[in-house]
Amino acid sequence: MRMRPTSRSDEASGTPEGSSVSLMGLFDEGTRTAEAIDALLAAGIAPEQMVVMSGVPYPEQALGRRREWLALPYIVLAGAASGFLFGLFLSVVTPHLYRLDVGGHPAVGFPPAAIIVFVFTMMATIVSTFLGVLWEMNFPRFGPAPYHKLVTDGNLALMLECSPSREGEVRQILQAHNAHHIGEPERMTL
Amino acid sequence: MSETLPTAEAQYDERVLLAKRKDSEINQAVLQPMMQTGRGFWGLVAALSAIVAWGVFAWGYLIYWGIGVTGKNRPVYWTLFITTFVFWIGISHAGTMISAVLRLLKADWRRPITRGAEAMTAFALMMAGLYPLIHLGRVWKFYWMIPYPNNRFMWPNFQSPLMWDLVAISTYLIGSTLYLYLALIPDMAMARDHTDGLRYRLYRMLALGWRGTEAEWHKLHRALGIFSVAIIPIFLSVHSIVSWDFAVTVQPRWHSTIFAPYFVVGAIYSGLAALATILVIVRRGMRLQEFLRSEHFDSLGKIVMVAGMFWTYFWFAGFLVEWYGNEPVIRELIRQEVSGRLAPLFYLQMTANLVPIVLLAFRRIRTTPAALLGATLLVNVGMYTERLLIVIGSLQRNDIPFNWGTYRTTWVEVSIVAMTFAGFVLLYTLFSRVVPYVPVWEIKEGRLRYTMRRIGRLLVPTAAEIE
Amino acid sequence: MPDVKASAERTPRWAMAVDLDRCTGCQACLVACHAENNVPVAGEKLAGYGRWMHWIIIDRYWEGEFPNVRARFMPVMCQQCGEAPCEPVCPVFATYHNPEGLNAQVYNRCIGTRFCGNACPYKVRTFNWFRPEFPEPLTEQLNPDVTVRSRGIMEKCTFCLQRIRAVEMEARAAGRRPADGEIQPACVQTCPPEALVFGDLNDPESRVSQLARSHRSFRLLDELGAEPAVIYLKGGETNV
Amino acid sequence: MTPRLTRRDFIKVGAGTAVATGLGSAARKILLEPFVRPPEDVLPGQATWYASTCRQCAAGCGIIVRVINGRAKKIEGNPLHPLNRGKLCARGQAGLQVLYNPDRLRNAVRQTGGRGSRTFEPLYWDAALDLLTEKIGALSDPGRLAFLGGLMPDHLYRLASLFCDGLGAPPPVIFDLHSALEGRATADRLSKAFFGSDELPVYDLAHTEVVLSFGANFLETWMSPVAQSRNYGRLRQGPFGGRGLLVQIEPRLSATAASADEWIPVRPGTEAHVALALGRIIVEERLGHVGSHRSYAVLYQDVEVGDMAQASDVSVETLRRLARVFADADHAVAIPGGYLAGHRNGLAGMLAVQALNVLAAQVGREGGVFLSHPAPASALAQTARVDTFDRVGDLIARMRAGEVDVLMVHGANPIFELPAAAGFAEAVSHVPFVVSFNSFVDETAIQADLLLPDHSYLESWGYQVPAPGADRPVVSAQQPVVRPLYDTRATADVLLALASRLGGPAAAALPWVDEVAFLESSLGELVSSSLSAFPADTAGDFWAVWRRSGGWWSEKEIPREPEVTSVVETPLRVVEPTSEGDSGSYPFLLYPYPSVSLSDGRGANLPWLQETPDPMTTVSWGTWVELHPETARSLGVVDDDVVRVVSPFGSLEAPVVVYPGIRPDVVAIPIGQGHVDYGRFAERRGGNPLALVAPVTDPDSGAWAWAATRVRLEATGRRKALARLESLEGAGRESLR
Amino acid sequence: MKASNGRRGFALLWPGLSLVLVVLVVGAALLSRRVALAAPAQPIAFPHRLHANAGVPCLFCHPNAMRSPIAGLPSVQRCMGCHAYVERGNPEVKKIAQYWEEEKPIPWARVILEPDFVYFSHQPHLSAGLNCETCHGDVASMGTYQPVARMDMGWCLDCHLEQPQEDAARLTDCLTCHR
Repeated sequence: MRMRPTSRSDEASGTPEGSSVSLMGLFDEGTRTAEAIDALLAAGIAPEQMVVMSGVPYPEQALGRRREWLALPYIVLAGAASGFLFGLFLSVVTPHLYRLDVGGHPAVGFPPAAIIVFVFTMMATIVSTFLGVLWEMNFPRFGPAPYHKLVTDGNLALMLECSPSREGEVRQILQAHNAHHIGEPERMTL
Repeated sequence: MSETLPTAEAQYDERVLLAKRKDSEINQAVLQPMMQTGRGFWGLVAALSAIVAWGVFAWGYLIYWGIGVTGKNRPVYWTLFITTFVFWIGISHAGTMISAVLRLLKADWRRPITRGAEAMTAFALMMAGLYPLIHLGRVWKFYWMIPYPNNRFMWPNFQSPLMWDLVAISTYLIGSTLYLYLALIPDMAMARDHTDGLRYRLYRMLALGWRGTEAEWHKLHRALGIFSVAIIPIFLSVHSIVSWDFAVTVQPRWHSTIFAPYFVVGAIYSGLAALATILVIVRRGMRLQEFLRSEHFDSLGKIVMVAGMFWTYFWFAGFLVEWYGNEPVIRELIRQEVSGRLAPLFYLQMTANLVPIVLLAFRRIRTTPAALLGATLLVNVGMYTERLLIVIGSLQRNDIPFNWGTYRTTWVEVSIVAMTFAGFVLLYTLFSRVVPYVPVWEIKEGRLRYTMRRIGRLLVPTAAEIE
Repeated sequence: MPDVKASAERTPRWAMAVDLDRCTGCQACLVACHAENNVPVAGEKLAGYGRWMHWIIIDRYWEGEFPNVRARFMPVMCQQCGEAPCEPVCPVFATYHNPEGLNAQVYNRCIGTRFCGNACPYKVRTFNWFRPEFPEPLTEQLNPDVTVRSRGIMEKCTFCLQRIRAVEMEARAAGRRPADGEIQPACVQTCPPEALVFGDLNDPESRVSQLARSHRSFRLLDELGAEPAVIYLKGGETNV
Repeated sequence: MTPRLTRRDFIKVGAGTAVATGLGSAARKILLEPFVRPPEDVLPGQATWYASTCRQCAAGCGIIVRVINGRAKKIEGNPLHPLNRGKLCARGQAGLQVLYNPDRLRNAVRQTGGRGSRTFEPLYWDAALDLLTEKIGALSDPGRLAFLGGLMPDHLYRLASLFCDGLGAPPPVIFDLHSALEGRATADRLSKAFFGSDELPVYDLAHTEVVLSFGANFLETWMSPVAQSRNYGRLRQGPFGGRGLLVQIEPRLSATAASADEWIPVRPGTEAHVALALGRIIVEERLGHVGSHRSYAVLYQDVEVGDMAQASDVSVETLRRLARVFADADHAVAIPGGYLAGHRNGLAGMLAVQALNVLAAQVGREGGVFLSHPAPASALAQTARVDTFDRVGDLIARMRAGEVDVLMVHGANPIFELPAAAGFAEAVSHVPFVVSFNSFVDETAIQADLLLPDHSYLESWGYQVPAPGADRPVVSAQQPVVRPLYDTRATADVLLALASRLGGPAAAALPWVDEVAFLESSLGELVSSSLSAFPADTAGDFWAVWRRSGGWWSEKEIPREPEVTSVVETPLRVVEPTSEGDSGSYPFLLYPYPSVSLSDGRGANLPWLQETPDPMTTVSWGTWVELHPETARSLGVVDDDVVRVVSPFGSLEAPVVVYPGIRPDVVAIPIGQGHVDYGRFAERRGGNPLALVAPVTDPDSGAWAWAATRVRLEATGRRKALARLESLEGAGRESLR
Repeated sequence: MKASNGRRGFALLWPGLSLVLVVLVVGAALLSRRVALAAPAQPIAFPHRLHANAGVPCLFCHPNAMRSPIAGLPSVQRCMGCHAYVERGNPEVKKIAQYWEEEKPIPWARVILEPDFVYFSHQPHLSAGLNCETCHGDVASMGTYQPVARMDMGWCLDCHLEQPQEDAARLTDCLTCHR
């Protein structure tokens, strides 16, 4: 895989260009990572300056991280609502646009309308969930990003930003919790 | 595949083994079979493609000459196409059953088989989706069923069950495909990290740039949660709607209120059975013994058995009322089934559907792949026959004996049906070579939540209830 | 927007009475229908496999045993149901209920799901299994007022819609309403024993209405409640 | 052509070339070619109705034909015509396919490769006429010319007769299977014997209460089915209150019997015995109208009811019941049908039946028996009369003896219509030169050297005096409704041309320039007729009216009451039926009957009629053998099993139809299929039962006894599914309730 | 996380696809319209303009419109009725004369063609008070006829739907035009 060294960080937490270094360390398992995170927090690294990557979903609490707010449920609700309305339009409005009687039924019957509305609501829910979550995750994004392939081999990657002055201190903390591959994160095109 | 699964102790060892494995080893264990596509594999692909090609030719032939080249006639207007359509829809129900329902129930044994199940759903639906087109007299006008503004001021008739079909099936197809894909992303990233060349580019595209940050995991979990809730009513509605295709007519035997639940249960029965069949084969074909273990087949077998019991219950509930009501035409139909020209099909249906229930009651059979394969195959033979009886059998009789009919199939129909079966297997085979067949991250997650605890002289897995 | 209910009392309800006491099973109606409606001929092979295209057939029913055996005839064509089971199931409105109570089949809208064929309890709908064949110069006999159906679509008796329209148009041009008996579908026109009577049920004076009130009248599969517009008159009894 | 008959507006899209040929043809580039000179009466896209006469059978119903852009589109009954009053049967409706039949002969041809070679060489009409003229001119003796006619229009018959006369040749021989099956020849004799008249009787079904039909399938093919069906409708639910009773007496349940109130499966050939028994009972028990019978007692002096019941297999109780019903009715009629004429006691039998009408005093009475009107003009009197089988036999004999050098065949197809055993095919080979005027290459035309196709009846002129007639004098008009499609020529014109070329007496006998001139002269007398429903002053007016209204007929009803001859003073004979083949080796009696749709087989080349299901068996496109369930069981066959039917004269194989309505000792086979040549729709389809029939006659009438052959059955073990309308599983049930 | 390049990837994908779709649809629509309004080449360059200006009414040459489904084309005889004397030198007229001498019909190419399953009659439309221009456009200003509207179902309905309630019910019934 090709590396493209670049100074720009897209994990930027607002610190101005060049005024900060980003470090990445790999851990073998969760507990040490959690301890390392605690130590770093204690050392005054802001939570949003740290990112943990793992090949396995660790519950946030496991790493002592806060849960972040999601727009997803609202996107889904909005989607469902629009699906509902579209269903209504098709099953209730269109029969009146060109009136044709069938089998002595009323132009709009409850059961068919119910089915159509229901199905379209569900369809919209599903689709909006998918698009919603992609949107939340900024996917797709194929640009270069700091990452390490060992993540999918079971390591946890802790990446953080700090001012150059504190780099040594941070490295020590990481080593203290026997992290390996400590250093400038590889930026690889994903 | 006549090997029986190891004894209890050995299984624990296996589990311990898996527990002891490093993640990288698991990755390799899963990726390895994907990478190697031997002569046998390509031979299979070639054969299947040939069948599909022939089926496509048959379809072209059908379109050019007209529906007459099938065995349909008056009054048997629907035959093998609709039968197979119902069959595939049925098959498609296992995927959501497994992954969605069991995910909600936090049934942990689901983990290694979810992806196989979801893939089955998606592909079965694709095959099913072909039939509404194939059976049209003027397929080139199918777009009139799609609601779009047009200069004729005309919209489709949403009172028609076929319209319900159209939207419900497309919803289910979209839903299950997205569901499959969403849960696939992390494994795509994994595959991306362990491949290069063409596959790398493919996986890179599919991984969408996944890195496994906490935020990504968190969102993925939420999305999957919503999906598994949302897709269950859909999968219930789809087969109900399919059943209403029949139930809304005044055709004797079709005009029944129990059809919807009866079809749904039948669908789950055949779907789960088909899943078990496929798992046994894939396990052997891709050497996934380590991941697909006796515990999985055991539990799967149990559900199949239960579904079978439900099917029997619903079948009997319907049959009883039909028999008791003693409506002349229905009486005639029952006569045809019990002692008439439909008798062979009828008895085949009953044996092929009931015997497996008994077989699956034995753990030994559930955990012996060969036996399980046999039992579950039998189930699907039975369920296909059931659909034959419902669609073709019923249509041969109606209220005016003068108008009764018979049906003889033709090479065109058979070829097209074969096409979808071959197409399904083909898609599934290719899929298994492109995508990690067992959801690696889910297994790892499971592993993460397990610890082996020693009780007396037994190693017992204990799960951590964290969310 | 056409509102059917609005002009209900003004619009007719076309209906046909079939007097089983007169019908002799002579098949004149069947051939007349073929000629009038461009109904294709299926040929021995297809006809033998239930793929004949007749819009009207004469069912023949046996009663009793030799020597006291009897046979009865019953012409069956599309019953033009008031509440037709075939209509709602069509996904594209190719068949629907027209203001005059006709069970319309719009050929050029049909996509050939054959759902209506399954839904029809009388099984009077026929399907174009292949392209219709009219070896030259038999094409010359085709009635220009009636669409020649292509393969892959449903068709059925229309009560000779084109003949109804023709008379209506003439009447409208003359500023009057069609007289009772002026409109005659091909089968009615030709029926030698005059077993078929066509008319407007909404006009209580029309012959068909009178026959509908006869004690001999019944409807086919009435228990299904499809409200057929074809009224059968029992055989073997007198009207008066 | 003439102005429209009914003024309706018809809707049509596209011009002549753009006739509908399927959905979605909008892409085609279409040319619109307007007339060079527009004809007066044709409005493009508008329908015009032309009146003419149906020639699908001998009845002569009036038709109107809907023509759009010069193409005939639909045939309907002529609502003004007294005979059928706008009604028409299946065969009449199918007439269009005679006109547009793809297998029509399109021009004069000569069979170069020898007879049966089917290698034809087109001929210019002049050349053809020259050839024929030369052949006839070369005759050593005009007596060596023979003219064999089939179902000929009256005007052509007259012309042909004049032609033969003029030449000094024997008069045309007319044979037509359909007429033979109707028993026309015998019926003629019957009329002569009973009423001393040449015209056929008319039975007033519409106004009667009781009808005893002895083997008359008058709702299917017998005599004038459309008129009779109309009256049957009245008999059932007419404006005359009460519902008439119909009793059908015949060995097989025909469609007519199916419509009847009672079917009496009498032993074949003994229908007359029933009639005699009824008569005897009536006179014995003095039933019915007081004093009306003593004078007739003599008729039945040789009749013993017990024997009759025995012979006819009808119980005495039934006979008494029928006698009472028949005699007590105010209006009752007994019909001697065609099936009787098919037996060797035909004439005697029909006499016995007709006698019942005399006995019950129903002759010339409303609801009884009337006579057809003779032609209202002397020139028209010479109407086509079918000849008896004997005269056909004579012709065959002469041919075989080499006494015929030129044979002209028009409308007849003897090789198909005569029993194979009659040996016509072989006899033809002795005739040096055969000319066929048929418009199709049928079994006889294929044996011709020269084929001069006549127009189809929708393209030709003519007139027809319906027999049996209507309630008033009628002459039905025939006129071209479309221009001839092909280079065919009216046989009338051919004969006229021949005559003028031959010159001499022939030319003198046929002075007319063309067919129309001939017609005008023939119809001349009618111009001044006071009866006419459509008065016309000048010949021109008459001609216009004649063509517009489709013929000439009297304005009001004129029933013709017959005079009964002295025949009723001599005792009626009891003639036992005899049949060919000994009952030992041939246990069953063969019952051939004309197919309702194909009639005697002339309809077999019309797809519509082939597709039309038989009313009783619902079979189309084939031949079948009807067996009583018992018979089938004893033979071990079921529906669709192929059986071989063997008679002393030939054999035939066909699938079985197990038929509840037939006597166990009778085997019925429909006539009509089994063509070898007759176009794509008829050829190689089914079998022709006439191959089995004996060429024997009724000694009294000389008519062909086509129903007097015995057969045996052999199962072949093969099966052939018949094209049935009904489902066999349905087993003919109306519902399962 | 608001990473710009991530957004870009996301932003480009869907709009791109939908744009392509729109382009296709619009393109197809325009193309079909062009096809529908294309007029075929005629054997004779007949100038409606001149005849109309000369005061010849439509029904003089298309006389059946009032009484028949089809308006009809003038017979060659009708053309020669005038052109035996008028404009005889004109090359186009010479063509007519030639057809006349050869007793051949003029093979006009059909301009307006309704599919076979559409049943249209001029008569009721004219008796309803429409005039030719309503549907055929300002023919009086044309040379050989150029269609002005694609006469599809929507076009018919636009007018039929505007009719008074009781007629609209009848006129918008499918069976009015489809049999």
